[in-house]
Amino acid sequence: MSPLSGYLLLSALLFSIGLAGALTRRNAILVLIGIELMLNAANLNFIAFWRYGPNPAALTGVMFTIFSISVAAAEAAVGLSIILAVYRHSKSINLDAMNSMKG
Amino acid sequence: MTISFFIIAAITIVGTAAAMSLKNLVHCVLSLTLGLVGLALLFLLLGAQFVGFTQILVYVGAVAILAVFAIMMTRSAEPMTNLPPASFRLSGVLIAATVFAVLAWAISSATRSLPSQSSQPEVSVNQIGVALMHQFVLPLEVIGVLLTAALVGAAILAMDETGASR
Amino acid sequence: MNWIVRNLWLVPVLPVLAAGISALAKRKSRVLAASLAIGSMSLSFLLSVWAFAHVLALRNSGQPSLQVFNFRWFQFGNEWLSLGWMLDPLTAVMLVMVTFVGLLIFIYSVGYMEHDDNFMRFFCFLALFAGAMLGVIISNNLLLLFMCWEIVGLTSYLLIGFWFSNPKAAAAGKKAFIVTRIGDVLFFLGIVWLYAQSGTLLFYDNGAGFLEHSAISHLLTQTTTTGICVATGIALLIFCGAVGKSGQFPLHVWLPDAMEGPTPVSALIHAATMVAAGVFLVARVYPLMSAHTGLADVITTSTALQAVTWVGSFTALFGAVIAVAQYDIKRILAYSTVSQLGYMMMGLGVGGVSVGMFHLITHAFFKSLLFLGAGSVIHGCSGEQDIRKMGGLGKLMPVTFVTYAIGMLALCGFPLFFSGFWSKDEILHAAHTWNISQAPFYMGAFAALLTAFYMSRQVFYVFAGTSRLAEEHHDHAHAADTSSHHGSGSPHESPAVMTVPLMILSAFALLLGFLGTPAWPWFQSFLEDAPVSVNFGAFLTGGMLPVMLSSSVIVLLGLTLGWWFFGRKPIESADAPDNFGKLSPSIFTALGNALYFDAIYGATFVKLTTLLSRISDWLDRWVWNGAVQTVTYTVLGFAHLDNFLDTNVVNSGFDEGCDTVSRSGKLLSMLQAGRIQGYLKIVAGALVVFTIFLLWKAKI
Amino acid sequence: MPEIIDQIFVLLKHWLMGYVPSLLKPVVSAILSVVPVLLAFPLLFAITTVLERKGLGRMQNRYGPNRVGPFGFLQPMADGIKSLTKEDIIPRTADHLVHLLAPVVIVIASFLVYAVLPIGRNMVIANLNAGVLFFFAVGSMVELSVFMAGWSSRSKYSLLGAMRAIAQMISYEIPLVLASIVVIMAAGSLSTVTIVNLQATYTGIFPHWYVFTPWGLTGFIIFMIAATAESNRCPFDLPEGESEIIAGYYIEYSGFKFALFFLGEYLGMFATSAMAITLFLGGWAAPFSFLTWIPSYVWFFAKLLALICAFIWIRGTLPRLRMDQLMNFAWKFMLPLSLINIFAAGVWHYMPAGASRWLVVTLVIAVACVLLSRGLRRNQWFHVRTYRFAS
Repeated sequence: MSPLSGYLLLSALLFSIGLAGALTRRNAILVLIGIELMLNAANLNFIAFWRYGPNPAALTGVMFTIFSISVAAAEAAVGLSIILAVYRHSKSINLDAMNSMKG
Repeated sequence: MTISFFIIAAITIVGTAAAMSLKNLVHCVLSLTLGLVGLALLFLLLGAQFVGFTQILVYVGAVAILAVFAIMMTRSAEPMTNLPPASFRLSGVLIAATVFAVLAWAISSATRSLPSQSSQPEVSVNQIGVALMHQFVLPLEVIGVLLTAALVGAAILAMDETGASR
Repeated sequence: MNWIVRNLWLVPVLPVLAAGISALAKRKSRVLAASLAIGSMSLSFLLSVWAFAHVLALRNSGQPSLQVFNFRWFQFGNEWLSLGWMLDPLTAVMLVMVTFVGLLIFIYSVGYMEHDDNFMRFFCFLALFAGAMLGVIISNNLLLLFMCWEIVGLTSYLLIGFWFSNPKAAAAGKKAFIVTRIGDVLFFLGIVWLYAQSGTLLFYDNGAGFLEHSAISHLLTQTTTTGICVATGIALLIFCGAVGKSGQFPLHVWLPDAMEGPTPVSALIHAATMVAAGVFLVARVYPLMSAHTGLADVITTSTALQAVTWVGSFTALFGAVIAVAQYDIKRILAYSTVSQLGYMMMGLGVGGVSVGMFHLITHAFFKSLLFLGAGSVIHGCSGEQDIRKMGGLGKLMPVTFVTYAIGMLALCGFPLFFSGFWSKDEILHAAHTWNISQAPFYMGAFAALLTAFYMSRQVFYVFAGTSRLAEEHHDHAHAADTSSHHGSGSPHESPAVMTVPLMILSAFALLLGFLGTPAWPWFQSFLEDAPVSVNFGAFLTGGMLPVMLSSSVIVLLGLTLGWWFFGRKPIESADAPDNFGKLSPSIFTALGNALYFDAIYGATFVKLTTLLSRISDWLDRWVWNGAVQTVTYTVLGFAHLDNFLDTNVVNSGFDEGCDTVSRSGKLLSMLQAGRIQGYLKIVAGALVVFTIFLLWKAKI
Repeated sequence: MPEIIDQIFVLLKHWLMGYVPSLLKPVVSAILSVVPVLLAFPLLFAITTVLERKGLGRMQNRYGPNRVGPFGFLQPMADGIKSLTKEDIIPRTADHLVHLLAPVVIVIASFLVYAVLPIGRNMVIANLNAGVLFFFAVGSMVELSVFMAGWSSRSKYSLLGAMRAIAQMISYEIPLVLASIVVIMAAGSLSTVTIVNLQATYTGIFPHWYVFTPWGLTGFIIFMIAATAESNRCPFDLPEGESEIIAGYYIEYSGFKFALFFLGEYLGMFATSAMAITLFLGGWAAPFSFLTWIPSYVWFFAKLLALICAFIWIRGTLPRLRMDQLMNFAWKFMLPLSLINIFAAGVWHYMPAGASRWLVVTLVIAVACVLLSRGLRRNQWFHVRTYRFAS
């Protein structure tokens, strides 16, 4: 097993853990955290491919990760403030309670 | 495939798995922090020093604190009593497991075509800065705009409505 | 490279800095705002004079007077975008003109805006405007020019709508912004096209700029699908920007309305500098404008320049005709500005850069003089702007009267001693020798006659006879241009801070013409980098003297006509019909309403837009919504049918079937349960399916 | 000879490493680098506590500790023994694991930070490429431990204190980082070693410390104010304000855990001071070229002690701020000023050397300072206190 596939497997595992969390938990904050985890798994992929890729001098993977981290930070900020707004509205952040858009 | 990789990977997996499965939300966030620190260590191991430290700074210093604040403000620090039904949880775990299985299959079947081990690339912060300011300056600006918009948007969203109308 | 060339950016940056600081500072410090704006403007003026002297020195030592400073600004992937600034005679002249006129108007504004509550905001905007305008002048890149151009447009909007509590002013600001935007969109299209074609937006870059030979000849070889040469197409698009900003027909409608702004703004922006930016733009890209494919001896004027000439000459005539029938002192000047800008465009078209620019410079001085004089009159009359209600001010405001008369004579082009004469005469002469058509010459000449006529009409209305102000003064206490607390005393002379700039400007209005007489065409040769000598013989060559004589006659005729109608016997009352208007009241009313252009636009373009939005609304309401409704009703119909069958035909037998239907409906509704996690599960499932599909495909 | 004294610790380590089998070399090398730091700074902590108590005592017109040992200098020993032998009280409702981990995390984070601080010439544990970033990244972990302490105690006071502390630390971390960016711009590197080496050169007898430039001075002042707030010290000590929330987030801690918190806080203060020295005050470099014969680590600790004394002095002098004042000051004064300072530093780099850039940059910063402080005053930042019911 090459080192790259080890990192890829780890990243796939992290992704699945994040996905499992996002699918099974009812608390909106935890779902958001699960999504963050999936994003981070993707970051690990970028870095691993940059490290073992054919042209590490191009820095593309590193750049992608830096931008992805900033986007994730923005996402976390906006997501958590949406959760706060929802909580103020319905006094709960249980995802089951957020079904007023249900058809 | 060094011993340090396995240790750090174990830390990461334990941290993230705990973050997704513990009952108490604060514990979840704390173990998430552990997992993300492990991820940052993996970045260091891969030679991406700048990204690793940025990861710690952003996730431990900002996102985790933000999540903790959100937990405190939504009063969800106490363990939840009304857990979703077991079938719901089981289906989610099953789907996640399937995803992992498929991805692992994909990775293992692609192992032959993956590039073999190369030497550790030397990347200094200076190079990253130069690349950010020249080659990637447009994405940088866009990220700046995005962060500003997110900042303003988050502030407006989180603003108390009664306070805002003052 | 010389210090001044390297640091030319200071000229626009200083006023912008002043604007920024006064925007940050506390609200009440008037002294700070005024001294910052005036101080930065004086520094810019000194630097401009230095730059001018540098260009002069270069010229005298025989070196090329064009100097550029470029730097890399931005990288897109692997492409660089360069910006830069340049110093050439055109830039130097414009710099000195803008900073000098701007400085005088800043000083004047201290007096004019003394009682306004938003004094600081005013100076902040003014300084920002000055910085942006200077940026337009020095930039060596069409994109940088466009950015400054847009800031100029923004400040123009802000300043026209300065008294935004007055709905007319707010509407005028909006109108100016939107109308100029029409031109600017086309201008921007031109920029994009140019970048796509030539790969650079620099004017001059040691042979690589798009105004230099290689790029232009490349542009000339390309043709579009419609058969127009690319160079011409781009030039026409850029000219559209100039049309919008310089108030050329058909986008002139905003300029008269812009007079709702404070008078110093009208003088600085809507007479001297900003509207001249369009003319300057055409002059700047003149190599592109004048590029043509034909052989030199067959066609000597490019299509783009012909368009410039025709638009310009028509605007010149058009503005002058409308100005005849206006009653608002500033509106007359506004239409006069439209007309004179048309003149400049015509000069550029028929005679080249130096001809148009000479009129731009002289016009900047005498038109700002006229506006400031009008401002002084308005200030003296407590905000009254209707010339019918003035009269007799010559005795009450002697300094204003004398300076105003000088400005008026300069605008009319009174022979020999006034700057307007020389610059206008040059344009007429160039038009006379134009080889395409003689029509622009006759249009210009007729416009000159009208100019003399309407200016004398205005002067006789305002300054001659006896004051008609008192009769209706109280009804007009809240006219637009008032700041409401000059007291309601009789008309009075303005303070020195306002009259001194008037005097300085009138000196320039008198003397500036002598820099560009045919006998000693220093200005023209300065712009064209040619040697200059005193040669009185120039009057005799090329039909110069007949043109001069005929234009003198035209001016005198115009003035006499004005005297005949308005000066012969004084106007008695404010309500009396116009002496000239009595000849044909209907046409006069039409002219007074600016030939109903606003109404026409309102009836066509605005209506069209409204109609389009109505159509979209209708489509949305009836077609799309109708389709949805149809589907809904179809489904409902089926449901009713089902209901009917169920209840009436086989009530009990179908219970099982109904249960099946309802169960499947529940099953389906689980897909749309409003639960994010349900959706997420589907996404994950899709991921699995796609990965398997891709792998399967890769295996095969 | 001075060189040998200067490098004596480095040489000592090399000499010792010669006796180590090659297999163990990385481990032993790390231990030999880390252990002295682990010993030196807690010792400094012990000295500082005495110094602080005695100094504050002098300022408040009383004696400090003077019973244990000569002049009371063995007081920290007594304190340490006392806290070790005290009963470790854990509230019954507390979250035991988190309650235990919080002081551990703060001490670990505080010690980790020392990895990138150059204590002397060639004396740094890890010369990281992104050293400054490492410092701030690890420093941000302190916030987490503060939260852990405050939340796990299940006490309103400690939770309130923790929230206050986190809000304050996050607010002041931004000016802290922005103030150090000017140095990074000037040095073109994030490596602390490079930054110090660049400052350790001399023009005539004067060194090239960044504090001797207008933007450097501004940055240094902003950095020190923000560092005071980061380490929760007076006048920014309202997270642990004794009179309001009776010691804030570590109210429920006792015995050795409390001592660990205390240690962590002081280590954090030393670390930020050391960072300020590294970034602005030339690190281990001597202030004059003729003083370079004094060993570099002596200079480093001399500067560090001077800054600690300044901290003590400030603590003895200034009253505590109110929460809104604290936040206003961070977001409306420090943040814009540090941004303008970055701009000024950029102007400095693009202008030719000479008096003109001094003038321009000083002017920019001064104008910004004046305008921003006027803005603060307009919002009645300091005002005469009125008592609604008393008057």
